[in-house]
Amino acid sequence: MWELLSFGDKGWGDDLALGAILTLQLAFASLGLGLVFGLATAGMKLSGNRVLLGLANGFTTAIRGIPDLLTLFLIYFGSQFAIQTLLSLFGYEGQVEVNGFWAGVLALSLVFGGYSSEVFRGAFLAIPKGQIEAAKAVGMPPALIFRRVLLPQVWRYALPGLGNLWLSLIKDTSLISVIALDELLRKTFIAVGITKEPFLFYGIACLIYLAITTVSTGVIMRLEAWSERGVRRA
Amino acid sequence: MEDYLAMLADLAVRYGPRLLGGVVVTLQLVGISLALGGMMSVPLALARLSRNPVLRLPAFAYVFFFRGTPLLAQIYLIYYGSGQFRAAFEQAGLWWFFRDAWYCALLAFTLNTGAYTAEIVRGGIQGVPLGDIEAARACGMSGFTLYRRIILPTAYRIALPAYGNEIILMVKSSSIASIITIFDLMGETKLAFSRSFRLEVYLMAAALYLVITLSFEWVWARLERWLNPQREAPDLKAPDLQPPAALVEPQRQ
Amino acid sequence: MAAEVALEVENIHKRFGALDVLKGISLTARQGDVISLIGASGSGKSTFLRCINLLETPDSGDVRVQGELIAMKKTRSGENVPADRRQVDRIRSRLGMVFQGFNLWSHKTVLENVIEAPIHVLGVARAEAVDRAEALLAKVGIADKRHVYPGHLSGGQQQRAAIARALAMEPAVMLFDEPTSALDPELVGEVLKVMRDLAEEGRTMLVVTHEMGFAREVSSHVMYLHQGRVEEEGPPSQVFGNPSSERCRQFLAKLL
Amino acid sequence: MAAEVALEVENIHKRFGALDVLKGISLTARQGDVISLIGASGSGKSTFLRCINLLETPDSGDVRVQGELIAMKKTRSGENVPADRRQVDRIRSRLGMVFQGFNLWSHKTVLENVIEAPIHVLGVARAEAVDRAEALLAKVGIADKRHVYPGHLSGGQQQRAAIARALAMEPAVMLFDEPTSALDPELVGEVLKVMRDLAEEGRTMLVVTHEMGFAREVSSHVMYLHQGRVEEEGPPSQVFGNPSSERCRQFLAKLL
Amino acid sequence: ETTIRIATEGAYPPFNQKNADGTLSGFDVDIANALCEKMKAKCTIVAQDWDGIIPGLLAKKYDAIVASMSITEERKKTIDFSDKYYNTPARFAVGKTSGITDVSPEGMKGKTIGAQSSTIHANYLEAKYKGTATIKLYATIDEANADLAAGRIDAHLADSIVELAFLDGKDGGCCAFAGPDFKDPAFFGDGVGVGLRKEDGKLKAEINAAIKAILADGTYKKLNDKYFPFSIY
Ligand SMILES: Nc1ncnc2c1ncn2[C@@H]1O[C@H](COP(=O)(O)OP(=O)(O)OP(=O)(O)O)[C@@H](O)[C@H]1O
Ligand SMILES: Nc1ncnc2c1ncn2[C@@H]1O[C@H](COP(=O)(O)OP(=O)(O)OP(=O)(O)O)[C@@H](O)[C@H]1O
Ligand SMILES: [Mg+2]
Ligand SMILES: [Mg+2]
Repeated sequence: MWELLSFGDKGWGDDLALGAILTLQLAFASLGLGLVFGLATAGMKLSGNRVLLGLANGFTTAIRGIPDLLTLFLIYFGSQFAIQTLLSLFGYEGQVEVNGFWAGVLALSLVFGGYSSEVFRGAFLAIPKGQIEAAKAVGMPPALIFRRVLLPQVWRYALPGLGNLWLSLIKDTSLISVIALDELLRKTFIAVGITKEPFLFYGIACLIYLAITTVSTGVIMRLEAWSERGVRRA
Repeated sequence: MEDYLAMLADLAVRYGPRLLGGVVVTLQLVGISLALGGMMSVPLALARLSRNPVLRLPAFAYVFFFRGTPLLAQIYLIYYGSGQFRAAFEQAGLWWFFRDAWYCALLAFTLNTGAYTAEIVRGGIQGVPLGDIEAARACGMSGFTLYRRIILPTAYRIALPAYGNEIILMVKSSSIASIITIFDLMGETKLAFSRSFRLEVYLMAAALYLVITLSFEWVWARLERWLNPQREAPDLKAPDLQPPAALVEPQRQ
Repeated sequence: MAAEVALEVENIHKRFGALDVLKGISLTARQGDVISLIGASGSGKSTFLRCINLLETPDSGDVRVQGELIAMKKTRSGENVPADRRQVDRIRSRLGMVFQGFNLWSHKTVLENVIEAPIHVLGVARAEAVDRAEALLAKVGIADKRHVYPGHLSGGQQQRAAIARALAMEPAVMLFDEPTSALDPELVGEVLKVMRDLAEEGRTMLVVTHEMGFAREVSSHVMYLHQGRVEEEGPPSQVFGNPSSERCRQFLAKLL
Repeated sequence: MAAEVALEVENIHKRFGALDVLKGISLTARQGDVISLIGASGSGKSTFLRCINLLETPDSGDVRVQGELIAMKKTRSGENVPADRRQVDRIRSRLGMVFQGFNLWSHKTVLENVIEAPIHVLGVARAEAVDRAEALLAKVGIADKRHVYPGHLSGGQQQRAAIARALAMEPAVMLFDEPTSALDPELVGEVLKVMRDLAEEGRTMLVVTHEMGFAREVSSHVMYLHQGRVEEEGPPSQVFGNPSSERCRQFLAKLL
Repeated sequence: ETTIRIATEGAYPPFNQKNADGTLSGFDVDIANALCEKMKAKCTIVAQDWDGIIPGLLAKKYDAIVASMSITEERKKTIDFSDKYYNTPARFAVGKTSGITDVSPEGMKGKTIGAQSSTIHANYLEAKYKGTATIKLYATIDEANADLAAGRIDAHLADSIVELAFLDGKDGGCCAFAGPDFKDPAFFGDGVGVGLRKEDGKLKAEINAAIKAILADGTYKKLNDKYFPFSIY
């Protein structure tokens, strides 16, 4: 058993580790981009502009309603198809590669953005109105209010929800395996196929996920404590 | 163009009935496991909040494990794991249960959604305003009556949006059952795709999922309004009443 | 002959961690007494009220409601806890409390708020509970609001609903925590009128208040708390007219 | 010779949907004036104050701060909106507002709350802003709390921090919305003392208040609002001593 | 020199597998390399999950699939295939305690039989055994074998070569082959070929020529014997 898990040509330890690293890379990249999508979509929902609101709601409904796997397929294969077709219209027949990693990141961050926009929307609405009025009353223009008053405070209300989404994002990265990226679950799957030791490897995969989640939960709790600086708890 | 339409019609005729069958499987699996998981969730949440470590720690470990690992791995370990230890299960007289993929799927889904729902209920219970509880205590309520009459009704109302999300996520994650031979909507879709290799099959499935999700959201909005008549005419100056933090719950694989 | 003793509190002590909030407070309320508790913010008024119905557990001291002592015991770790939870529930049902923030149950209408405890704690039949609740709501002047949710009531109306809820338990003693602090002067007038009516009916009341007007005119006894001790007490004429404590004199002087 | 006019409001109207809240209110405040606004709950006092710095947009009427008219225009749908957002921001920075709920920024310490706007709106250098802020905090008596978050302050301390924050902008006019309604009598005294000091310095102030004592003793002018109209106004001696409006007389009579 | 990008699955030993050291090996991989050598082309081989393998080809992520993909009518609607490069029969493996001797639809009445989903074996079961036996579909062969060993299914229809590896392995004692080889070309098609885009007729011709060449010069036999004790062509 130890040989199976060793690092090196015989063992799967290094493969699992690489898979876990890729999983984390996918998750972190998607987190960054997803936060941007989420904030932007929430901004559209709160803008008071009906067109933007409709677009943003449509986006959220689609993301929530459509299986994530399909989102991924559409982005990865669909986009390559679209780009290729577009280019051939201009007479270019060469190859374009949609990078698998970034296509995966784009798909995951759209999903993260769709869900987190609701978290952000709720969080912005939860910031007491008086905080904004106090800023207006000293003459702050909207952009300054957003930067100095809203953005630093929105995390307090959004972090619990974002924390949940982060945990799910980590597990969601396993979808990426269908586009030829060897993340943790696909590495596990391959190892099982070759070694015929499903329980060992699925068990290990579970433990790795648990380790990631445990660390994440710790960090999220720290962040929550930080975001609540100055707030007295009942 | 006409060719394409003919191809679509052909796809619909060939795979449509199977996809609809998948919808039925999805709804059954999700419906039953949500009902069972929902029943587990309240005692679990209470145990999780208990001051007694004998109750709290196992509940915590349970919730932590089932939220922290992919559902795919959980269902795999339950089904194929029990298969490996068939003799032991036969001796314990449990094999009839674990032999059946449907029961195993139900078990895994129930355990999983039970853990998620317990967290949602816990959030709801902790969200009940302290004043409401103190007012009840001051009237002489305690224990079971206090929970039944004041805490849980309020907690459910707080938890409702998050629980709505949980249900939608369960509908989407039921596809995982296909690795133990239970083909739900997504399973049937993948099967149809692996035969036809037409992305349109996925679009058909997406349409079905959207129908399910949208009709569910419609029902849910009505349920929320029915349960919260006091919100019917919202105060214009009041902030949005949706509990924001617990709004979106984790998905599972 | 003096009226029966409705509430007797003896030498209550309470600390939160390092903070010694109540340092031995005693009080005797006979039936029909209206006792006002005044004092600066943080002097322990709310804590004292909450110790009486055991929303906070006092570290030591006795509480007797209509002569019945609330039995306490020590845990192994030395904490003071009620010996019998059922007794506490029973006693609480004889102490009506009106919270500063009202604490109406927001998912129940006014009427449902009022009948909830009589039905589920006292076991009164529903029809009877409704009858009594409607009479009470009429008495506090919000009978027309009985099917409205608390969120749609004005502050003064919420306050009166909370009073009706407390009265529905026919409590021996009513505890009021700053019943008027968040109201505008006109609503303050309304609420004080209801309380004055209750006083005239002969209810025993303990009122934490910042309304010196009320303390002076309605109460039979005023207690001035300072840093967890009773610094001054007596009939209002004495406390307001001729306080013996220097500290109390200062406190009253600061009032405009 | 009369002092310069600091704030001039002419014939403000404001409705919320079907509800006509302000039905034409005018006011002139000269430098050093302290004007009290009194009236029942819902009479439109807060709305009036908020119309002055355009937290609510008035439907019609003019606001002039130190002679500068806030330019308004009509949208195509007939709404009244400010013509120039930048002008509004500039004017707001000359109107200090102290909210009823304080609205201190909870993620910033007291000092950070006070220096925020001078640095980011007026462009004052940080060191200078800090110096001035510390002087102000000392003046309102909470210099020792400068590195504390608002959540850890008592009500009176929060109130004073909010005043310091408004003063840091060196506003031409201070607007106070019920500065004492949630405080205990002693804290009320503290806050009123700070305001009285400000009055003595010659600040122009507009104060919505339920403290008749303050209105009577500190203000130079009292306005009694009733259902969106000025029902009675004049020097305190006249409004309190000999109100000409029957309604105002009733209102004052209800106060204990 | 042209570059040909080839995809394989990497989880189907002994035909293709991704090893612990990250390399790809197996019969498919060796064949692919041999073909490239004959075509004098430079080849890169990537591992690609089965679900995405045909979309990837269509999206031009790679140019050919050498992944033990059977040539079926259904797939031919979307992609093209070269000539077959091997053809192995399908066969039932049955549990020794299941008492199955007759593997015809009548003989399997009331039994539960499994196959890997989205394979020709699954299609065959659904066409012939639906109604008489209960059919269960698995994501991988291994899982179907695991359930066969656990007694959840009575029989498993799969590629005989792959199944042989299971029966000879450590968990294979439970079960044995039963019944004849299945070769019905209507279902099992024309064997396994290289998957190609429809418009790449030139590549198809080159590959067909290369297959002929390795069969002729003995390269194929050498590779065949490296993995299997009998000819699988
Ligand atoms: N649960 C608690 N934990 C720690 N300290 C507490 C707690 N409750 C109250 N205190 C502290 O005990 C002291 C007395 O509080 P209490 O609420 O009784 O004051 P009060 O007299 O009612 O004041 P106010 O007029 O402001 O309501 C305060 O210093 C308060 O900070
Ligand atoms: N944004 C709003 N939308 C609708 N109605 C409003 C809004 N703001 C205020 N009102 C209504 O306008 C009226 C005047 O409100 P305002 O807050 O000005 O009263 P006030 O005199 O300050 O009362 P209080 O003493 O209770 O603070 C009230 O009836 C209130 O319900
Ligand atoms: Mg108090
Ligand atoms: Mg107001």
